[in-house]
Amino acid sequence: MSIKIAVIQFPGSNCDLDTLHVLKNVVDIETNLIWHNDFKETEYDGVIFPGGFTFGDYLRAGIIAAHSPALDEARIMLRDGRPILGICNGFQILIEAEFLPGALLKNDSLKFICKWINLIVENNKTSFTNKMKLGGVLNMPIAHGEGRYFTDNLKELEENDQIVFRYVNETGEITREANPNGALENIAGICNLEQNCVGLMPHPERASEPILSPKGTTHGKLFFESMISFVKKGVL
Amino acid sequence: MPKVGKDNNELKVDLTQKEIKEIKELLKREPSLTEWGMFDVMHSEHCSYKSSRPKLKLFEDAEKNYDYVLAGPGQDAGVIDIGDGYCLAFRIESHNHPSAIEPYHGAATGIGGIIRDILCMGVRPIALLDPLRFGPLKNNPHSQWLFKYVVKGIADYGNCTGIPTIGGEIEFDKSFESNCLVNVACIGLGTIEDFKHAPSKAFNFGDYVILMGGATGRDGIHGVTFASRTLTEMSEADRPAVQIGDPFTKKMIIEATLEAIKTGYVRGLKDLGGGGLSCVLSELTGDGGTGATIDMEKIFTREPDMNSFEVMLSESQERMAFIVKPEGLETVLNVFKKFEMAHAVIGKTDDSRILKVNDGDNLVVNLPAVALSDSPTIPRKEQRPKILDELLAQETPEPNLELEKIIYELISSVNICSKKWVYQQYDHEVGIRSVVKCGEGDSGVLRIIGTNKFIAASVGVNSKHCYLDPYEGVKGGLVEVCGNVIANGARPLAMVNCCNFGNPEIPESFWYFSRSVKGMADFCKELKIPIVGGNVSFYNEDEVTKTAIKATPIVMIVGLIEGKEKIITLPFKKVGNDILLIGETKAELGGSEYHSVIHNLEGGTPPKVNEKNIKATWNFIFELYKNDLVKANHDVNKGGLVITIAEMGFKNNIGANLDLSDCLDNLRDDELLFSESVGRFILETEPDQYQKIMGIAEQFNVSVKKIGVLISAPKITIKGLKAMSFGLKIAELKDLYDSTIPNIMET
Amino acid sequence: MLQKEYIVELVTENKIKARDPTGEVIMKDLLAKKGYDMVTNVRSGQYLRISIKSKNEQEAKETIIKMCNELRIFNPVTQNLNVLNVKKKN
Amino acid sequence: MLQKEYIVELVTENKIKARDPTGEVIMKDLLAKKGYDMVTNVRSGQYLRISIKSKNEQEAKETIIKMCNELRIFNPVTQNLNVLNVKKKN
Ligand SMILES: Nc1ncnc2c1ncn2[C@@H]1O[C@H](COP(=O)(O)OP(=O)(O)O)[C@@H](O)[C@H]1O
Ligand SMILES: [Mg+2]
Repeated sequence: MSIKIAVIQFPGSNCDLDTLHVLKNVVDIETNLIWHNDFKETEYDGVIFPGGFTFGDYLRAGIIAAHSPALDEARIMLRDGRPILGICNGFQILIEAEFLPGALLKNDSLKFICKWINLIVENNKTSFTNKMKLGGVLNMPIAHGEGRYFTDNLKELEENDQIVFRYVNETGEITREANPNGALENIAGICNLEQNCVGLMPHPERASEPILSPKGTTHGKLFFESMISFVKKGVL
Repeated sequence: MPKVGKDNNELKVDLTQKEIKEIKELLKREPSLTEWGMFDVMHSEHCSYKSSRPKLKLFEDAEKNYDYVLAGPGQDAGVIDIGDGYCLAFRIESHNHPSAIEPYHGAATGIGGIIRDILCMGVRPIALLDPLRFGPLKNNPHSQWLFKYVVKGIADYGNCTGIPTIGGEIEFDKSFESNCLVNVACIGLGTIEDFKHAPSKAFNFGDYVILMGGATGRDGIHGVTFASRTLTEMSEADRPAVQIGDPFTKKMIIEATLEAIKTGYVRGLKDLGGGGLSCVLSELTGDGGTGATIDMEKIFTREPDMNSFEVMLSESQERMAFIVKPEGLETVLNVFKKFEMAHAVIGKTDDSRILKVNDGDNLVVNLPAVALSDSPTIPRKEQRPKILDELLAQETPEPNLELEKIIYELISSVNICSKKWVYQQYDHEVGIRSVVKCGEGDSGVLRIIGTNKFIAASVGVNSKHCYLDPYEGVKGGLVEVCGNVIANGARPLAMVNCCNFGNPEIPESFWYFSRSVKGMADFCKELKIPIVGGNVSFYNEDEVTKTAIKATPIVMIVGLIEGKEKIITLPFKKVGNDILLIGETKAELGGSEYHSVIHNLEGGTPPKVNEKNIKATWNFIFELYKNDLVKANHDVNKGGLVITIAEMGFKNNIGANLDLSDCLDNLRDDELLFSESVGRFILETEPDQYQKIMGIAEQFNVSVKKIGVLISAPKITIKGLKAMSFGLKIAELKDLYDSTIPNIMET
Repeated sequence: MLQKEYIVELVTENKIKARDPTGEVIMKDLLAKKGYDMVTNVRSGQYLRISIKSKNEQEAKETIIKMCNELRIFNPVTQNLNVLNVKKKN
Repeated sequence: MLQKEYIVELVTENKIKARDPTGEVIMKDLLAKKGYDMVTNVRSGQYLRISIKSKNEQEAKETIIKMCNELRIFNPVTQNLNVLNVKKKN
């Protein structure tokens, strides 16, 4: 079965080529880079919204891109259960387009932060985490200025198993020091109720090749391998 | 300032009476006001290099002397061939004056400008670097304000455009109190084909001239004249509104430009920077041997009723000019439409060699294309400052503190401590090329995807050394910056520089410039490093106190690593391995951090460079690399050798037992420990290779001393000095190293 | 019917529960600086001044509010919208 | 003397002659594309609402302006400071 994935390119996307590189050359799946106005969902088994500063992040990160026709196409995929991933700015777009609940606010420090952090996997059943170990710790970089996750419905998220990742220290403990941006309950990534749509602030595409990782890990690759297996099985 | 024009239509210009006379003679008429304005900017120091050009002639013709140099000085950026069909473009530029009054937008638009310089070589910008200078940071709200917002300006602009900032360097010194320095460098990567498709000239007749990007506004008129004077010479009211950076539009310009070049229909392109349309149109046609007729009404403006003077001189950001083949007009315009970038066909090239601008029925500009770019030079006097004799004669007092306390003091110096507070605000990984990231090595190392090649880049100079001896100081800067890329396993390939000095009309300031240029030229010739570009920023001088900044001829080196296994990193790796000191330590404490932090001294004997020894050291290191004998490498500079060793131990928490008795010769303890003699490295090597390494050292005639071994205890012990032996805790050193800047900036 | 031009000023700001780091930092800087202990609170927001063609003030305001809701100019989970002022452009 | 509490609202924004990329993009890439073509201009700014104890309105306003200058809440080279409103807290 051949799989075809779309990476959406908005004005101001800047991790689009990086994501394309990893999909094509590292995990070896057919992937098209598509200008947001030209995206048609029918051809694709999954879609990825890459990082960047769409429309300069003016007004609020992700808000202007959330109004692009590409999101209308993706909404069809959301409903019929195809995998959708939002990385960093892509996550912000999915939040603003209401694919995912909550808000992503300015970092506590009011500063952009670029560094490697650790994540704990809290849900390994989603379309992008099914190859991960529950409670496993992933080493990945973040690079954002507006990544402080906030929601009114924490309880609901917890009950529905929608919290996918939290920031932790090296030994896997959820601590205040491990929280880089002030996110509520250290939340780094979430999914929708149906678990086919995942958004997170860290960058899996930057953590998929040993040469780029301080510890030589390739935890980012697991996201894309999970997606492949999800598409192949066709069900969660 | 002389006035030109007549009646009520007068203009104050920076031109000299001689220039005014020559311009009238050349044209055989009175120029229009717009034309006067164009001559004024094009003859400004910033555009014309009128003071510096005679000296810059010392730089050899890199394109002629090095077969891998594709573009040398004089172009928007230097370009080198790195094999496999790829080329690199790189350049460095200053944005000092705007940043001193508006640090955020000043720094941001500096990044914007340097990105355009790289883009117009036809390649994708893939990395930024940012050497900075500020006044002392502690208890200094003004310096903290500048520092905070310069860093934020660079971060917001670089991050948004998706270009990683992979390195930089910072010094704090009181001479930069009222004139901070914000230099920014950019590296671009593309195929040689891409580069060939994008010459910065209009050499064909009948091509379209297209303006793309931001609208032309009244902002920035006379920005270059601003950069060509001292800050205090201009009153508040004179100061042009510093431009607002718009990184989003810049990102779209990058993508639209690269896609337009890929169509094959672009025949030339150039970015609009200082001097705006005047500069671009005259250079495109002047350099191409063509002429052009421009229709001013086609130029889209931000405000209504802009006159031709304003339109031709506006320095509005985020604009590019394209020369497009007639048959490809529609294809190129479609690219701009896809990216929703404003654009207009504003004219056509012809064979007249004359630049004409029509404003409706009025011919407002009618000038020989080369008239503007052929500006005169001004010979400047140079004079060695008298105070230097006194400074150089300063002696080092006996240390008033225990050696271990001094080391803790030094590692907490803002000039030595970690710059993580800075680079953590920069997205230094976007583009997934960053293999050795900020803070992990002496240089930034990027992979070139699709090849097994890596490039390393580093930037800087030691301003305190240059203050005492600009000739040796800039050579020392080159040794250090080359040393940084060598430490990561790269061979230096080419250099660009950014000369930051005081007022060139003052002979002492001009002397510093002149000696620095000579130092660069001599060193690069001897070490066979082509100089492929540069930039000069004068007038960094405080008019009130009559003090210039410390001479700061920043140099940047790009080097190449041929293979992943050839990358060397800084951290110590394995307990039990040897620590070797390469190169000689001399009593060279002049301009050192030790002098400044512990003795509050600026003078003394600064380091000198012996090119022969440097060459031997480098060849020795390359030979060790070839034989895979080096496990870690870090060059020795600010603070001296213990600081270097401490930095190498931080990551893996590895300590060292040092015995320095072999190095002492007739040096004092403080001289041995804190000298900043250039061209030294600390290597980690395996004990069973020691004999082999010493054999190679002998062959290359290089000083190599085993000064210690790596230990698992997290401490550094030092014996073999005249003083009693002592120990330092790695954890304490690291804590001081990491917390100094956050403590100042966050509380 | 003849349309006039109006200027609508509006502010979006974080709800209390979503915190306001910008305001907090200014407050902290103030406390560190002596002589400003009369300041008791600082809140920040995003200000927009929108010029709009409309029949009358009322319509201008309503259009803007509708637009802000429809286009999520503010995020209802974390932000409030406040129209400060509507006036005729001169 | 008895002090009262005042609320001062202010906005800092880019000078009118300078560009405002945020406003431009909101207008061009959001409002115009979504059919709000009756909007003719958008300018953005940073809004602050500050509570301050003071003798009177005038003093409250002056203190705040001084504070904004001293803390460099805005840079007069590129920005304007506009006090929108001073009122007594109730
Ligand atoms: N202004 C800056 N921007 C980005 N990175 C910086 C800056 N200043 C320093 N760094 C990074 O911090 C690290 C240490 O810098 P520095 O102390 O100047 O190096 P060295 O040890 O060669 O003297 C390097 O990775 C450097 O690139
Ligand atoms: Mg170094």
